[in-house]
Amino acid sequence: MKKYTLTRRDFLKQAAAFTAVTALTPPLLGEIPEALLAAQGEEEVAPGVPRNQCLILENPSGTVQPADDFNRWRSGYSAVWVSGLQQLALDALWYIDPDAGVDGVWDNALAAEPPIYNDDFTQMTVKLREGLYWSDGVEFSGDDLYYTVDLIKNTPGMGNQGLFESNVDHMEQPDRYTVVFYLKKPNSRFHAAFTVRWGALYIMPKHIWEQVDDPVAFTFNPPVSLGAYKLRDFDPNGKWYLWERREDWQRTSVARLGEVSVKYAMYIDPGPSDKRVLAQLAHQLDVIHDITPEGRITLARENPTSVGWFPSFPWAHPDPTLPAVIYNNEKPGLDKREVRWALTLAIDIAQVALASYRGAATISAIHVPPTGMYPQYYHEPLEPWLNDFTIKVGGEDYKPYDPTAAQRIADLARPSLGDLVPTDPAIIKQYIGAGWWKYDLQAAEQLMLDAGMRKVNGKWALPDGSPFRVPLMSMNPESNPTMNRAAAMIVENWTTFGIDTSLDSQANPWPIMSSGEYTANLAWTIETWGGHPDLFFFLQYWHSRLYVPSGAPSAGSNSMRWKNPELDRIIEGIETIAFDDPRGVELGLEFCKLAAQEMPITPLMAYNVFTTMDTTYFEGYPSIDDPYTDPVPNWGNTKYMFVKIKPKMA
Amino acid sequence: MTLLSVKNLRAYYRTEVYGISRTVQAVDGVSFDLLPNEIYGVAGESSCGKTTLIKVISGNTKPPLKVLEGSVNYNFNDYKVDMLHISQDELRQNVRWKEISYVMQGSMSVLNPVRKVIETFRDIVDTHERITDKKKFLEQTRAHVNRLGLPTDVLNAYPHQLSGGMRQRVAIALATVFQPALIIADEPTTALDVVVQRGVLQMIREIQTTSGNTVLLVTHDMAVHANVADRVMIMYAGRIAEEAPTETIFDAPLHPYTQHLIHSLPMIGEKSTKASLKGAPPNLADPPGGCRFHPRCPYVMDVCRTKVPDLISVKERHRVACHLVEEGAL
Amino acid sequence: MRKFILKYLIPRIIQFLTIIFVGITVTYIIPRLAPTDPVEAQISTMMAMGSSLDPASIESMRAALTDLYGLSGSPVEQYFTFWGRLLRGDLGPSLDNFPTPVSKMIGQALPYTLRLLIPAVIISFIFGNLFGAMSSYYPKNKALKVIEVLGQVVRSIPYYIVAIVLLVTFSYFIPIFPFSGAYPIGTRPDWSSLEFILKNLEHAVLPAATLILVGFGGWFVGMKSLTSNIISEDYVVYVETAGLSKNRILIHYIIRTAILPQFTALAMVLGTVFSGALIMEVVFGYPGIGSLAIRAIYSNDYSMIMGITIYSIIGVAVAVFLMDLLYPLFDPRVRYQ
Amino acid sequence: MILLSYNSPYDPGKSFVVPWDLPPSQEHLFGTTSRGQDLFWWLTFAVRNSLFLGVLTAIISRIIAILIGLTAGYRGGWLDRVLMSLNDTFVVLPLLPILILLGFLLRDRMNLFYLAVILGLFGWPFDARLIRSQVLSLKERSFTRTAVYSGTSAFWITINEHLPFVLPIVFATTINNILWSIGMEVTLSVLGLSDLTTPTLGTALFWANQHGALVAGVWWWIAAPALVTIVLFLGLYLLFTSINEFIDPRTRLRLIGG
Repeated sequence: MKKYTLTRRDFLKQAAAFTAVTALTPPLLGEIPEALLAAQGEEEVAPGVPRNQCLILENPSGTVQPADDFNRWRSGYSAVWVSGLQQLALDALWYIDPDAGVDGVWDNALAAEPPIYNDDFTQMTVKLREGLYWSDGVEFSGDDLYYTVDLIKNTPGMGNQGLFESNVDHMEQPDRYTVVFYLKKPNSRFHAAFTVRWGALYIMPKHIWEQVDDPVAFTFNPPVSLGAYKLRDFDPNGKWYLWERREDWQRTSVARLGEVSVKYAMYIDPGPSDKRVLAQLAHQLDVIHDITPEGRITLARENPTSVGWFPSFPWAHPDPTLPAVIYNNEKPGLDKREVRWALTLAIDIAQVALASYRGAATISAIHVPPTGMYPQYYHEPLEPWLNDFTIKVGGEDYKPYDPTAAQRIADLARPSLGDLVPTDPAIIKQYIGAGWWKYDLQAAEQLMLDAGMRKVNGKWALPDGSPFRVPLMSMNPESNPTMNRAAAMIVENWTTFGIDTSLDSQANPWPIMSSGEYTANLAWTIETWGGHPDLFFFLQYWHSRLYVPSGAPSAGSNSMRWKNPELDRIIEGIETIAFDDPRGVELGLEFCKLAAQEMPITPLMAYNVFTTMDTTYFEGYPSIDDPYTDPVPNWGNTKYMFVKIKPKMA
Repeated sequence: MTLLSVKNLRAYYRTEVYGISRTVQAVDGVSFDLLPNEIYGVAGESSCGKTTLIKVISGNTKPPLKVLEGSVNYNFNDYKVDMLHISQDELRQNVRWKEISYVMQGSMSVLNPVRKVIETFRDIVDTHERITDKKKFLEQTRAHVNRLGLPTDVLNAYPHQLSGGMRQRVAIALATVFQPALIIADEPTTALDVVVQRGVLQMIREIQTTSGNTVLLVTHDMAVHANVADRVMIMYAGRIAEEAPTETIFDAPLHPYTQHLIHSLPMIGEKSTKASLKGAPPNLADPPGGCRFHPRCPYVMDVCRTKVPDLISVKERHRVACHLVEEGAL
Repeated sequence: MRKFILKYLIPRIIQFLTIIFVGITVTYIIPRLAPTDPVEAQISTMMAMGSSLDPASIESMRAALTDLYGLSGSPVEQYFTFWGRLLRGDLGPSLDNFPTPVSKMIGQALPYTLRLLIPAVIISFIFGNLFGAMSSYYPKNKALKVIEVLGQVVRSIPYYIVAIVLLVTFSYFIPIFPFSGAYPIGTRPDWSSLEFILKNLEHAVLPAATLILVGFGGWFVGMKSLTSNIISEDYVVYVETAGLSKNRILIHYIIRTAILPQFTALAMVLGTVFSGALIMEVVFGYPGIGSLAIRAIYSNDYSMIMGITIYSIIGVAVAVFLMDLLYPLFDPRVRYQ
Repeated sequence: MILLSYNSPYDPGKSFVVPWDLPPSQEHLFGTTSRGQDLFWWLTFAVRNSLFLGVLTAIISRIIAILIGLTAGYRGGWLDRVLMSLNDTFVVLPLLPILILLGFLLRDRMNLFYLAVILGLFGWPFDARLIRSQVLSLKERSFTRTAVYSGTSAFWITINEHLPFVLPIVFATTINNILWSIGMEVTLSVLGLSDLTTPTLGTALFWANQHGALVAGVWWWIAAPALVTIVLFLGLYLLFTSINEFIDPRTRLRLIGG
């Protein structure tokens, strides 16, 4: 009898070899037998933690340094926030889901009900849930909320200190579970500070913090949880964080939505995109935050257990963020609407979609992201208007909208991706988006001439003949190359059109954007709630009273320095109505029409995040068919995944 | 009985650089014998082939140097060595330093600058007679050094701490650790000042007398030969011009070149200026035909330009290669 | 001895201080010429990360941050404050991980880099020099010629390409080494556990190999050219004639003298090797100074970049200085002059 | 390959001119990229640009090295000490963080030309040291002394008498310097800190990484530039050694036997 035995190490080596080979040689497809996988699941990822009970997620902020500092409230950003801290351990008053939500878009988490404003928006009353406990057994109450706001308001060096300092006059606590905020001036959106859409003000355990002398220096180690998990162990070098389900998870705010069945969760730094793909091929990484489109395609082809937001092309979860070509509206030339429109018509969106996302982009012609609930709120209602929309080109009406853009992208992607690309027009519309602006160099040329621009030696110049240089800055963080790839393609498009341009790739473009030290820039200034139609999330900064010229840091997201009286009117309208007022959507539609006419920035597409989940050990991830939340694992909102995800081998 | 017999030795440098081959006829048909218990001087201008000759007879023939023909045979008390065919191992084990040692040209710098003198002694002794008893080695070395009149301190010094003369003496001490049959001394006094030179030469002389071995003394300095050598060989352009006992060479030189060398020595009380030889030593890559000295010879004849003169014995122990001698003109 | 101090030590101390002074001043100036302002970087990053900020509140925050980051006052004042803090050993807080001190974070990452860098440099130094000397001593040896050409080629290839080739070859195609980190995910570093140390070694093989392969050629060629002079030195020819064994000559006579300038060169290349380690750590995800530096670069963490640059300037300057001080121990000629 | 770039049927600045992701074939020697470019033809431009950078850097750093090396070596004294202190400082400075910061500073103006200038400004110290030591040894030789006694000005001694001896060293290290600067460009480009729209060996790898070429199975996009780099470096290295052998009087001497 020939006995065939493998030691575990040998097996792992072979499995790794096997997966690596399959990754690199597409024709050699194969599957690892189920029996072997089961054996692999008994592996311990840490002492006492079996692999099949531990969900392994990517911490997209990478390695956490310093690793032992869990002070989420200090000013600044730390990679520790998204190492499970804000997803699993902390909790906030309200959550707005970027997608449909487990039980609706709005969730009252720590709060028992939505915020209660008085008529002139100078008072906000918060009623809290009862029966929630901190992980050390202390009960959660209004004292914690009161203490948190009070501490932050009065401690310089804490994040958002200015926000509370400038808004909150004083607070009252009529009973143990109620806190009333008295505001210094009317603010109909004050609750936004407490509402998680990615992150917000998380509540501190008063009984811990009140013993601390210096809250800015305090490291909150080990963190005391209000969420369903508590910290079990972490790497002093910040490569991994291991969280363990609380014994009393039923005394936390997510318990009413379902059973928390994942016993352990580990947030790790898996390295760059290619390494993440290999890790998932080896079933050692359950949730990838983001990878290159090519990596996603490889997973789609090689690893049948990998799933994404869309079941096939373009797979990615579209973040409620709108990458756009942002023009500095103060620069000579770009201060003219015709020029901005000409640059828009000189972009071939199909090529940009191919170069950036290999076609796996969700495009948007209007100035709100085509994600979450927004297509229903904005894109679909505006479709007829867009079809008839005209601008003046050479004195004549010109229809710039191209309703076939998404179809074109699908057709161009098909030769290389084949059946992965959907054919049903309805699905294409849902996945890739609807139309975009035409690629029409003739019209663009006419628009340039209309604006008085001249062509000197084959390059466009300002009316006085001086050079018109439009270097395109792009964001090129370590983790995701798609924006930079899009920008490179636009630089190519514009060069073809005769624009003097170059690619200015920046690892961190945000400060440069803010100070206006750029001409054109591929990044985003428009972000939304995703699930909720209120546009005040970004429009609050766009009013002309907050206008800051280039050279000084812009107020919030108005880095393109756009000001317009009509825009001011729309913003003022939104400010004075309540968050859920249906008139908000109408004002939002007006904003979209205005922005299309003025084209202060050219909207491109959703920020597609190739979050990829492996169903080898766990199932129940969110998707377009069950959009209960956003799977992108650094969002605070992903805490809802943990009531839906179930281990396959219990 | 001879210690060394060199017969018709031809040793050339052959190089090929970028396809151009070049041959330097450094030693061209040299024959001579060394006898036990004598100091044999080799004289000649620089690049006359002296150094090459030493290389070959001491078994240091390395490319591009190549021996084309001839033989080099030693007889150390019935231990016979064919230097051109001996294995490297045997040469290293049994011949080097035990039978033939070497006091090099520029002996000032033969000592490793970053090691103490004793280390070099240890390396050399250990190579030929594995040191098992360190104490004994130290004692013997000290005794050896003292015997040669050097203070024991030199052993613990670094070379740069010693004067040039002292270093040269140390080199001689190194060369004589094993009482070899033959000591080759290549320009042992060149870089030293006159006073120190004397001391060093005396030391060589003394060693030779006490141990009765043979010294092959190579130097261009005729005065040195006059002082210490028993016999002298004059080389010119890779060939022997003349060979004779020292007195004969200095009293009755036959070869015009030897005559020139002798006459150019300063004499006490002499007033006239020295006649210098016209021209430069020949380029051995392209030597003149016939007698290689003919372009510079004051007595040049037609035959000198075409025919190589044979080395003929004019008397016992006196050989010379010159057509003048052959034809009896001298 | 007094002469030694005056002629040898004092000039070297002056040189040491000059290197540090010039280096650190340059390091201070360059980041401040950059177009971005750390305070704005902070504010913008926070907004990009989704914190809702009331526009009016940004101002008060900006003032607080400027004060906290020590960026108030004229550049000259900042410069003196900077030196003052430096002399107290305080490199300021990391801007990206405020208020953790830069020195603490560097202190944590440094051992990983050193544990990799020092053995790698020593190995490449020893082998490069040994083979370099051998290749000039045995000019006919075919194997040495092949090693020389390979060493030279690899040496001139950028660290990044060497690293990626090794990674792809030995982690992807022939997966015998792990492709990331210094130890497996889920394992806590425990330097008292043999199992952990073995795991760490396994992870360190490829990163160290990168540094060794690239460094090797440099030592090789340096040693070869140094020894090519030495092999014709009198004292080498002399002991050859004296019949010493080749190995003994190679080690005690050739390498022993040629190694001296190599020690000085060793101190000189540390700056370059550091740059290489930076890239190598990025490719292999190794948690040292390089990874720290890259993260600081991506987040515009000036004080961190500056801290790392200062550390490496001081580190290299100290290394050079130490080498200079130790040099007389190896070279008796200097000792007695 | 440089010459071939002038015959390229494709404009390297254009994407999607050929079908993408094609493996190497007769039609596309090195295959095509995920951006629809023919890799072979694209790399002809890359080699051209990288060499341009290398040569320009070498020229600039050579000029500085000669000036500083000759001056320090000849003048000696305090000037020598100051220059060599500066020299050693430049040797010690960790270049990469500084280049990265300069990359931030120059942003899109960081084109090949500026990069060459910057690298040139940093690439001289090793050679300056070498030249200085050469001059120091030349100074001791008799012809310098003769020239000094005959009243020739220091400047002319330096130019007339020393430069001819120093030039061989300069040539010998040129290729090393070219290789060094091409290598630096690759490093910076891979980090995304150079002019990314200009084809170079570094940007080839950068865009390959940006398109996840490795996991996408488009291995030729990584392999071809890496291979071309290695071949280029090997070629330059062999050129370097043969030039060196030709120039170095010592080697020559040894070869012809002296």
